[in-house]
Amino acid sequence: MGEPRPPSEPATDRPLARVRGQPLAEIPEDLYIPPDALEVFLEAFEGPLDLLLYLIKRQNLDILDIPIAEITRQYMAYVELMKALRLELAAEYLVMAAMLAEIKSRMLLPRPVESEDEEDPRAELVRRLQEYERFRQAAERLDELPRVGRELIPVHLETPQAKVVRLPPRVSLTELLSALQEVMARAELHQHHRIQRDPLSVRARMSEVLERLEAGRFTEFTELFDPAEGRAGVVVTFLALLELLKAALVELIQAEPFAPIHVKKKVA
Amino acid sequence: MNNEQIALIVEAALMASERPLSLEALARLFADEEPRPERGRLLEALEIIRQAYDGRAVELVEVASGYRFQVRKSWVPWIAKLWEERPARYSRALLETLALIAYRQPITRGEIEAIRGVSVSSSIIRTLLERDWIRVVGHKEVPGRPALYATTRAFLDHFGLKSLDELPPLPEVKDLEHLGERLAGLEEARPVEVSDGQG
Amino acid sequence: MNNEQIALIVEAALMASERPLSLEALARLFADEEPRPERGRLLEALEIIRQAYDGRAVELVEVASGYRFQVRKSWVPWIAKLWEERPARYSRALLETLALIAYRQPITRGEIEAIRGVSVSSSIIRTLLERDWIRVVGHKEVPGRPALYATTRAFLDHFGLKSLDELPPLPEVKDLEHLGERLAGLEEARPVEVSDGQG
Repeated sequence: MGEPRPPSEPATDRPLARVRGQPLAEIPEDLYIPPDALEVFLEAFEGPLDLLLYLIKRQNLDILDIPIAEITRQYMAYVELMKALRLELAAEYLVMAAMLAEIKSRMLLPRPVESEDEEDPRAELVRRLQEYERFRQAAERLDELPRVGRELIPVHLETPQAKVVRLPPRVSLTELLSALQEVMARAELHQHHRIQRDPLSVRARMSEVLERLEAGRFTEFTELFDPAEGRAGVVVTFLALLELLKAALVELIQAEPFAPIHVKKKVA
Repeated sequence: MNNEQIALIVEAALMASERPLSLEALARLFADEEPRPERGRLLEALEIIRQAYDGRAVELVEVASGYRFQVRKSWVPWIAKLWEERPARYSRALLETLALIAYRQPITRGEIEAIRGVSVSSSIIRTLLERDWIRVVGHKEVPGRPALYATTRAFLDHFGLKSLDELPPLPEVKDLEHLGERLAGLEEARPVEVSDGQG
Repeated sequence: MNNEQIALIVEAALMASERPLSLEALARLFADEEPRPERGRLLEALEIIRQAYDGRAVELVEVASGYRFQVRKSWVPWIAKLWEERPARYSRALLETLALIAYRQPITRGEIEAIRGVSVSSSIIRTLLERDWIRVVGHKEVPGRPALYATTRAFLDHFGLKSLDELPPLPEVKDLEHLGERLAGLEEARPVEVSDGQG
């Protein structure tokens, strides 16, 4: 920016870089690093707040007493340098430059005596710098903590005989039912696969009856009923048998009227 | 540096290393020492360590490429559970198949496919059979004599049910939200950790 | 099963495990025992182990997700030669992001960016997520519903900490309350004070 540099500032003989065609002859006064290391140096900043903190520390300034004009001038010098070195200049640096310029202009403006509650224009910047500084330091301390692979070496011994055992997944009833619900919703889209509301116990009994019937052998009808189950149980078994008959899974055989009825699994 | 110190450094190295360490590798730990402990002292250090771990759960052994600590064989069966892995979960297709077998048993694969509208892979049926959640209860007398599947006692055990009657009736399933509370009760009643291999 | 036996099994498990083992994980080792050793006996076993390793090169420590053996810090420099590569260094950007998440959790990426004054690259967030040091714990109810990040137990384990309380306290740069007075003082020192005639 067009601000005249203080006479005390040292100047070097050869241009350091070219900024908008003009040679940049001076290294910002607190930049005590060889020019060829500049790029690395500038890239080391973690952003505009980091750069500002650096500038403030280099001059041993209390954050609370930042001389805005001086800091702005130096900050802009760095931003110009970054441009000259074609460093990718993040928008954040320019936003910060604008903020500094704004603060500077507000400090120059006369202010009404009355408005004492109006904040010092630097206050917001100071707050942000302090907040950032806390976490910058916290990050440094975090880096100094012992950590695995550096100071902490956990023991993990080999166990040659150990074999990985794969266990089957667990399934909850809710999962099962939500799967069923989905199938039902899908099945209802095509009418002919509507799932009827068969009483479950009948279907379960169908499985049991089938299991009891040995292939090819006759089983006496009455053997399939367990009187201990009571009336309801007998009815369920009977319904199951009817269903099995309907599905042509079993056949009933009666040699003559009133002779014992036999049940047989159908064989092809 | 005395033998005890050498032994502790060797011990630390063997505990930290992912692979066995040879005598040469151990000697390199002391490369900056003056005088460097020679081979004999390293062997003495290893002997000190071996004795120190007498009666502990781990031991120092020598294998082809050097020395290492390992868990004593006698304790390995006790910690076998450390290597148990549970695959994340079953596929939707498997759960749907299982649900249809539970609610429509006995049922053939073709019938499941007709309802689901997609084919049921053999691996799903195999998984369910191996898990002992379903079994073949007969064959349907239609061409091809397809197997009829039904659920097992192990299936009931896994879901904490005494009988199939305890499965919620279909109309309720359609209204899963209202079913939530009832199910919560059922699932809480399940034993915390049932071993999976019910007979 | 007596306490000594329990201690040896626990010792074997901790030595063999890749990650710290919680009391619950240790209890599972004894799932088939009758009676199962309860929490108190496991703690006693851990104490027996701690004492048995007194003076050895490794020690039993407790971290956020459980117990583990690790090489005593005093011996680590001696065995640094085992690793040819130097331990990874973390960039300042990563450490600052991690510090913000650790001290200000749950926090959004936007909030991190506001404090750091620069954008946080996606690769940093991805790295932290992949290392399992941070995770998404929810979404902030503001436009865009940005993810809220928090640190994990694995993060604490990595730094050998039991809980977030053990993190070094967040540095207090300057007393912020003090700021007002100081700024008021500056006010007086400012040049030209022109009344604009409102008084």
